Amino acid sequence: MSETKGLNRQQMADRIAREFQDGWLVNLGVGIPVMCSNTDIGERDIVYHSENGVIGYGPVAGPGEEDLNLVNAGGQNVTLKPGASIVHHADSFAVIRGGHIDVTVMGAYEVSMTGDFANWKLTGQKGGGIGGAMDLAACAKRVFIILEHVTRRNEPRLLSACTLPITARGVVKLVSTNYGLFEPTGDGFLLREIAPGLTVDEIRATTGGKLTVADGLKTIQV
Amino acid sequence: MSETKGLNRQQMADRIAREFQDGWLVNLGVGIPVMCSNTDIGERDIVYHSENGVIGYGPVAGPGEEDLNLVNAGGQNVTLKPGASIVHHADSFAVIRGGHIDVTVMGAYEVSMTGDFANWKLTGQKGGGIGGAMDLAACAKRVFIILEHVTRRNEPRLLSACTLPITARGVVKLVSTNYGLFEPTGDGFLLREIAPGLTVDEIRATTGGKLTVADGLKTIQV
Amino acid sequence: MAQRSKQIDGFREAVADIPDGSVIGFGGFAMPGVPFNLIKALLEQGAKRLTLVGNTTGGAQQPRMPDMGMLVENGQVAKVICAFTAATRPTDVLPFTKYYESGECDAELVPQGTLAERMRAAGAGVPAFYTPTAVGTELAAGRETRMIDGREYLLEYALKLDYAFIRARTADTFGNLRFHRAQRNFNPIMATAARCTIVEVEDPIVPAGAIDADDVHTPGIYVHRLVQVPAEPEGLWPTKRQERRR
Amino acid sequence: MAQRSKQIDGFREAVADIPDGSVIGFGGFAMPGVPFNLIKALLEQGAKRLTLVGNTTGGAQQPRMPDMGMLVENGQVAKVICAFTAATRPTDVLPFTKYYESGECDAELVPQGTLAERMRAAGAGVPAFYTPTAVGTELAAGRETRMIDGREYLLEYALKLDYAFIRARTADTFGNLRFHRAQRNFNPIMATAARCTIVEVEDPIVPAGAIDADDVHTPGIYVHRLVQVPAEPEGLWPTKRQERRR
Repeated sequence: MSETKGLNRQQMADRIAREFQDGWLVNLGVGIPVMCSNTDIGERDIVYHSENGVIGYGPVAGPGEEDLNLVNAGGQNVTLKPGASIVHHADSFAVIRGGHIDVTVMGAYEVSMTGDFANWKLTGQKGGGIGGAMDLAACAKRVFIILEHVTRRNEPRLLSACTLPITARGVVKLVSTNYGLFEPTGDGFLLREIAPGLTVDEIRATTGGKLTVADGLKTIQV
Repeated sequence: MSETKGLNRQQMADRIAREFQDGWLVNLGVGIPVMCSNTDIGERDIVYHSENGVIGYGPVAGPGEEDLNLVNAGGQNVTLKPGASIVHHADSFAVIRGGHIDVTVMGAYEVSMTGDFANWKLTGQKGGGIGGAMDLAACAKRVFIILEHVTRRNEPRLLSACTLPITARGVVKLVSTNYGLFEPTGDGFLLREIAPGLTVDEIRATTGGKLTVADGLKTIQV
Repeated sequence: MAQRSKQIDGFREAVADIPDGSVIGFGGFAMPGVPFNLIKALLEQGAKRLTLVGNTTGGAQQPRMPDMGMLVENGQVAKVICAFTAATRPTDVLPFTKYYESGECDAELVPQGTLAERMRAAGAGVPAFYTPTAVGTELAAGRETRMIDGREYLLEYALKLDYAFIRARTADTFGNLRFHRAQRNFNPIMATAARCTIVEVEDPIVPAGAIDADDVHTPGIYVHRLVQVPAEPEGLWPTKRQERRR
Repeated sequence: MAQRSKQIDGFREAVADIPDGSVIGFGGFAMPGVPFNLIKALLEQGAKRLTLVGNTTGGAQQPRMPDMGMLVENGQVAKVICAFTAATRPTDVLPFTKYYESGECDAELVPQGTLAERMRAAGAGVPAFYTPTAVGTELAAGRETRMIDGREYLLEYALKLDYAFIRARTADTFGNLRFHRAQRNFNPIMATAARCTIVEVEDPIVPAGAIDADDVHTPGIYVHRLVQVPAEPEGLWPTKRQERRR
């Protein structure tokens, strides 16, 4: 994945992580989202949950400190924070389906202005990769998405309507791309913050639906 | 409860316990059934399960060795055997509902010749005491019943049809009373073994449906 | 995570904000795992029109410890949901029975496994499920059933709690819990089904991280308030049941 | 109880009697908890027309360890039931994909939580349940849904296994198991859903009673065969995954 403009992958994760509120239970999906557990967000008490039943993990393990039986949703070896616990898969999805997750952060191929998103199946593909995405999307209190702003062909991923089979409808509350931080508004996207080096016009040209811009638009701190 | 004839309570439990086969997972209900865990049945590997999630308990604890947080279904302090484990109530009834119990032994007010039984509600009573009886009756591989052969008024409890609200239909395989060991046969009861001091005529007079008698009727060893 | 402690000072404070009309689950099976101290505090707090959920209404054993039946006797209860509205021994009469028969308190009688599974379902986001339990009995009369693979099953709905009152052996400050032996029973399930879980803890509460992640029975994410049980006589502890003559 | 041991000598013996057409669940999520040695033994045993259940078909990670995809490549598999029939990274191509697209192997794609819950339901005697997961998606097309309290739910059925292949850290001779960290994942659930659960065990198998009753993750009643994993190179153990450049 090329990252020629705006934020890099860790920065996209960092921006989302700074939204996490004190006391939240946060599920991080495979790809960029799991990088949120590396972000320093100060004194806030955040509990990171992974589909495989790890509740309360911390940053990725450094060289030599890996436990090969301790992984996040992306299969990376992580560390445990004090107060961590482990449950089995059915109990882990009971946490999810039971509505106990304050926010799930996932990657996606597309997000629509009505808050739909698509992340499990490409056009023409037989089958796909659902993982825990549909459980999380349907049941978490909030869904945040991190994705590259455009495809390799420079086509928008923030769209009026998803073209791919959806994972869930109307659930996305916040989107972090390498171009900025967005909220689906129903008829378009609100640009809440802009990445360094980007212009509103560039973003408007590569975003589906109506682009509105937050008053006193801030640049994302990196 | 008077026990003027035949077996006493522990002997009724002992006779049932001797039916347990090597490797069985056995649930014992409140009252006489929990006394089965006191019976010495030799080298057979039996695992006793209790509704409260205790898997692998042994005899009632002796004076001074009680753990007040370790009880059987009757609330008696019991001991653990090597290999015991504890699960919570939903997992304990998953064991039951999932069909993993080889036999459940319960008390009852009435048993019918078709294998129905009633043990949760008396005539005219508002509400009742179901406990785990309906789960066990519906889901265990076998249901064995232990009960006094007659009521205080000398009326039969082994009947053509239950008069009380039933707990489950057609599930009872074996019945131990103070008068003997019985199997429901559909149109009556088969007397498999007789208690010391009883006669077949006495039993026939106090048993509903047709009483058949096993060839070479044995007397229960006490 | 887990920088702050969920421990609060006393049982009175732990139940102070419980409003009238709440649905409250009480862990425990026979003596083990019953939140005696929280029940006592709720008796003093006085919330009314409560719906109580637990295995039994209590009162059949001696010595009598705080139980759901006492809340009924105290006029605080609109309804109980439980597996026993009568004693297991027909000659026993429960304190609850008088209130039930007079209509002062309503009751919903539920098979014990169905009761546990309905709360497990509530915590697990399963709104309804099918079970073979109680099919063909008076409890199933007029209710929805379904044939699946040739067997008849009853439809049961999730049972959510506003509060769970539970008792544990060990807790860390984040609320991770361990139960001792048969103390576990309904307690972990009720914790998942409740909006707010309040725990009375027997051993001194330890710092987060003192319980190994592999040894936690109830994750702290399900726990909201911890209260240390004081020594007797201020705190209530299980007592040896008096065996009755038959 | 627990006088005899469930330990058997080798992986070959542990899988020798598995017939063609069996439904087999494989524990594991990423590297932890995957029964590598049992998969390898099944590859050698050669049973055909199998239905395999697991999170993924494998093959996306390097170094590649024994996985469900290898059984597919070996011509042993009629169908897989899993949460991923494609890789999570669209540019990766799974070994399984070729067989799936050519129709040589069928697949049922199930959301991961639904997959876990369907097996939990099978073990718990719940034939069917409702879930909000996948409602409104392609996966729900044409399937039965139901409105409960104003929300739409999908009906899902229990998924029973003939065999479960799992991996644990510790076992006693009765089959009580403990898992280390994220090794737990699907393993305890599959053990409850299977008629026969076969476990590869990392630590030396201990006598019954050596694991405290409060510390057991999977009760031995769900376990039928135990095999000790030998040291490398004879035994297979998790390896550090090679991180790929993006």
